[in-house]
Amino acid sequence: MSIDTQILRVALRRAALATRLAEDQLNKADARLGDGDTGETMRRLFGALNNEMPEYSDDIGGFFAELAKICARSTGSSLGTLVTVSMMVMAKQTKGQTVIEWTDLSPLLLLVRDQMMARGKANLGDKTVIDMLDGVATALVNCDNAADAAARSRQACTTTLDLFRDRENRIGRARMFAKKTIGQDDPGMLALSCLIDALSGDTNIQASSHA
Amino acid sequence: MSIDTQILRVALRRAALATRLAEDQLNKADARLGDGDTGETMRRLFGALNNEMPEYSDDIGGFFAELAKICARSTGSSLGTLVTVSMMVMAKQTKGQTVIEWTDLSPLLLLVRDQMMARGKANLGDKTVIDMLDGVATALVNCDNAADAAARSRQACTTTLDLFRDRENRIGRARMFAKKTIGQDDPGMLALSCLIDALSGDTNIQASSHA
Amino acid sequence: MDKIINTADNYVNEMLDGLLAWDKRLARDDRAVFLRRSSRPNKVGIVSGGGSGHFPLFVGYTAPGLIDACAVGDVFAGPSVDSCMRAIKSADQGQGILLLYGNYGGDKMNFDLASEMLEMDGIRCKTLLGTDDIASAGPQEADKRRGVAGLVLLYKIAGALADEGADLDHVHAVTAAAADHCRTIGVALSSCTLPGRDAPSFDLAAGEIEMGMGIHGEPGIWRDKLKSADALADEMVDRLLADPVAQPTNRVALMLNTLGATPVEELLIMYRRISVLLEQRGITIAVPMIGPFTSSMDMGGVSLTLMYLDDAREAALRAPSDCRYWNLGS
Amino acid sequence: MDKIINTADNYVNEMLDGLLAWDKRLARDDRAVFLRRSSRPNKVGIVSGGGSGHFPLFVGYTAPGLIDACAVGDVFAGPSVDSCMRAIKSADQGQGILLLYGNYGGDKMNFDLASEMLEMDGIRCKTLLGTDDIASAGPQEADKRRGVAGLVLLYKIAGALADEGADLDHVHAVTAAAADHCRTIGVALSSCTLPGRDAPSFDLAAGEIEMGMGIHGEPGIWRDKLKSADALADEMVDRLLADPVAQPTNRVALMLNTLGATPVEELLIMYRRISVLLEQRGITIAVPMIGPFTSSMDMGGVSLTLMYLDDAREAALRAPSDCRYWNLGS
Ligand SMILES: Nc1ncnc2c1ncn2[C@@H]1O[C@H](COP(=O)(O)OP(=O)(O)O)[C@@H](O)[C@H]1O
Ligand SMILES: Nc1ncnc2c1ncn2[C@@H]1O[C@H](COP(=O)(O)OP(=O)(O)O)[C@@H](O)[C@H]1O
Ligand SMILES: [Mg+2]
Ligand SMILES: [Mg+2]
Ligand SMILES: [Mg+2]
Ligand SMILES: [Mg+2]
Repeated sequence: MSIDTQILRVALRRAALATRLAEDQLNKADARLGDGDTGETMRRLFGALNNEMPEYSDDIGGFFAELAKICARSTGSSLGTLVTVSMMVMAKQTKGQTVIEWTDLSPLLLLVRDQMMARGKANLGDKTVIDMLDGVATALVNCDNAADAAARSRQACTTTLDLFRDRENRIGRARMFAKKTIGQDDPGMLALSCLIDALSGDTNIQASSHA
Repeated sequence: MSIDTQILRVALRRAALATRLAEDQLNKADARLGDGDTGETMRRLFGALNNEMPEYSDDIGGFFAELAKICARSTGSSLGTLVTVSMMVMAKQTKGQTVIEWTDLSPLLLLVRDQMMARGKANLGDKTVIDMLDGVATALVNCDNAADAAARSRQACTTTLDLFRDRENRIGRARMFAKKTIGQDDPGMLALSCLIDALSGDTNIQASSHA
Repeated sequence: MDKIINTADNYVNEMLDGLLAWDKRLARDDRAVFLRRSSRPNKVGIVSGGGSGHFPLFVGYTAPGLIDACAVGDVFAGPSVDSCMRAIKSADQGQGILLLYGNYGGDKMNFDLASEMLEMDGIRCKTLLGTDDIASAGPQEADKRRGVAGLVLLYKIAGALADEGADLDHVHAVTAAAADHCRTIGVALSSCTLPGRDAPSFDLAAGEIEMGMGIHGEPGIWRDKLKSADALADEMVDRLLADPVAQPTNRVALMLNTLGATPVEELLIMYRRISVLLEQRGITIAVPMIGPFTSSMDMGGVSLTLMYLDDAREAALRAPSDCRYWNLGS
Repeated sequence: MDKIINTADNYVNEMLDGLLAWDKRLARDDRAVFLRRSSRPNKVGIVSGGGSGHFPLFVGYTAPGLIDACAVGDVFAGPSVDSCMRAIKSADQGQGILLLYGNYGGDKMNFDLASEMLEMDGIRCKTLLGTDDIASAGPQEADKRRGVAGLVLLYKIAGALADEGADLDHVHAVTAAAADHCRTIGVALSSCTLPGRDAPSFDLAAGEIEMGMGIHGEPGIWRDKLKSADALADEMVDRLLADPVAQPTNRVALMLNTLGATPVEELLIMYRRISVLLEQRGITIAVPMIGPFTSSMDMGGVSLTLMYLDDAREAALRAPSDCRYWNLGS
């Protein structure tokens, strides 16, 4: 089975639920280094995506394009805008497709990563959400099924968080706290890890998060 | 011996010292019922009178007139203005005199009391500084020497405070707290009592409070 | 909250020094601040005064088209008798003086003393007291009410009339009618701290508010949990409109004022509701003013003022003036 | 401190509703606010934007003679890409758009994305970033500095030029030169609290201040005991004057701004000293502005901005405009 809009819709519902549950944890992580709003940012953004979920259609590119528009309207935070960028890249890359093969996921995410770097003026190693995306995208190279993708990306999250924890943040608000960031997880990395945790759960369980 | 400007000058120095020492206590008393500034008001006012003490002259009326001017310039609080009024009345009443006989003190203070009532639109029994003045002035009827005046006025302070403590304030900011004022000494009454305590001390000890 | 001061005792004098360094139109005679040049010759003088700590009230309104002179007291204390006299003298052009200030015992004592003393010099004063705070006494005791933000509207009206050349009795009469049609209610969210003190002036726990509290922390109507912006707006509008006036009209001036620490953004959130409420009742907000007009230093909270307008009042509010703190915008 | 809101999530939208109910010159396209009528036909559009919580910055300066449109973000968050696009479109009269906002990563990402997308529609945008906060990076890294209150002066200059009919390149060039000659430093006395949170954004103990802290609580230069008003004024003036600019002049615009809870009276106490310090150095304060221009909700503290003036800048600052928050007074 490959990825279709049906799976993506379920994923969005899960993401909305996950960010709601993780709001406090992410705010706290951001409060230690930044302005304490990563959780709120993510909860609002995925809440909006979920609430304004586009009508069903099997056009993946169109689906991402709609999501990109919702993002562009709903968020102004750095991390939120990077999510917007990711939606835009996905929309462009999957234009005309009704499925994404699992094996295509890694190259797609690497493209997203590059666009994010260009937009955010960030480099790999700056300890941002982009490093997490890089870890996950790299781990997914040649992965060809959902179960494997779930396992690999979860593993990548843990590894990447561990790898960066004791480094300094070099971008965003956290940059100014430099030394204080050592020993702390980057809130953007944590946010992506929460999302992946949620998305890589048992896909048979339909998240009932529309409330 | 009667009251001359020399005695009044010493009295002023003592008053300045006494109000400085009593500042906190008076502020706290006012904070319970009013705006917490009675101590500051008195410290500033008597500080100004002490610092700007007129050149020596034996003209009592002139001395009070100068003090009235300093008061008029230095204070705007209710209690401060009542002090201003008292100086004005004293200036008018002692015009041309070089001494005040002890026996004249009581009628003088009763006149001051009446003018204060007119200005403050307050009645006897409202639990204000005026009741304290009334108590003291009444106690001084027919008193003819310093030692007796000291003893009588100190006694009057204690009696008056005791008498009014469990009544309600009916004027000024404290009026609005009505019930809450029961059991509390009125800050203006307390202030006058502190002054009298200081003034009625051993008159041989020159208060060295000019610093 | 911490304060940027040198010493508490110099707070007012240094503040005035700064004000005069900034606004070259002003001059100072000790604790009286006045306009160097009158906005017109032979006009009735408009004089106000009051305690410091409420900037721009009182002294900030010393400007062409509003008040001519202001007696400046210590923080939350009345102006001294001397400064009242100086303010009156500096505004005197032989046409009499309107003394226009808030109804506080000390202030009244001092202005009365001052004006009586100056009457001997032939200066004629008439007094008008701001009594707009409906929380400070009931309608039957309206003359006991304190004056708060509504005073600013009275300044503008009196100033406009004096600038038009009206005589003292007329300035007084029109402004008095305006005062009779002006109502304010405030709500406090947190206390201010006086310069030099280490504790707030009064206790108001986080999450707790006091409806009707005065600008010095005078007790209000109720103290309870914080409510929503809309609920507060509803109650404040209801209370204002319920308070009787002689001739209510369906055009009002509205002043939504922050007491200090409450940001203007929150005023705008309230205004959203207030504007709808008044519209529902058929009342037009002809003169809407939102911002910092009357403060209590760093106190949190807002006040809402309504003045029912007739043609004379509306024209006076719209008359030209040149004060930073009076800005109708559009 | 407690907040008068309905819900935190509605804070910004309801604030905008209130603003538009108040100021009938404004219209709104979702989170973009713009002037219904341009101050002149065929002018360069001046567009800004940024997070909420800084009122009157940014949206309060949407007024004739300043900015034409503003993209409004959530509290302390950048404006969305969509609102940037809407703001740009609403200000477009075919003469190009100056994007004039503060140098913050998120804001820049969003305006860049928006303007690139609109370039395809033929709208030409040039960007100028406010970078006046000298505490946020050293002079060698001046392009990394954040933009704070100085932006207001840039609005006025860009707006005046656009109103005179200057083309985009000229508006950009003059405003860029002004930005190069504009410096701000702030000091924080207490934290603000974001709507919906129960704790302040950052910790700053009573009696403790932070020199150079940013308007969102970004770390500053030092944190220590509160100093006197004069000592703070001395340090802030020294730091500003020590920071190199290409062409310093002896005439400046000065903006002394409260971050929120600090009363204007304390600004005046500081101004008393600042005016003397500048005079001693032979510098004339040609344009003195004191008040609330750029806030951080209920944060305590002040910022001081200096802009070295040449004739073009001074004329632009004095050009007519109609904004409540831009008031030179006299
Ligand atoms: N320029 C950037 N490039 C890459 N990632 C960034 C950048 N700025 C912020 N981030 C990521 O976003 C996270 C912060 O997100 P959030 O708190 O929502 O944004 P904000 O900083 O606007 O409050 C950071 O932890 C970091 O991972
Ligand atoms: N109208 C009045 N008549 C008589 N006494 C008054 C009046 N108003 C105030 N007082 C006295 O002054 C005291 C308060 O003094 P103070 O705190 O200095 O003044 P303020 O109320 O202006 O802060 C009261 O306790 C009362 O004794
Ligand atoms: Mg953040
Ligand atoms: Mg008191
Ligand atoms: Mg007092
Ligand atoms: Mg943020």
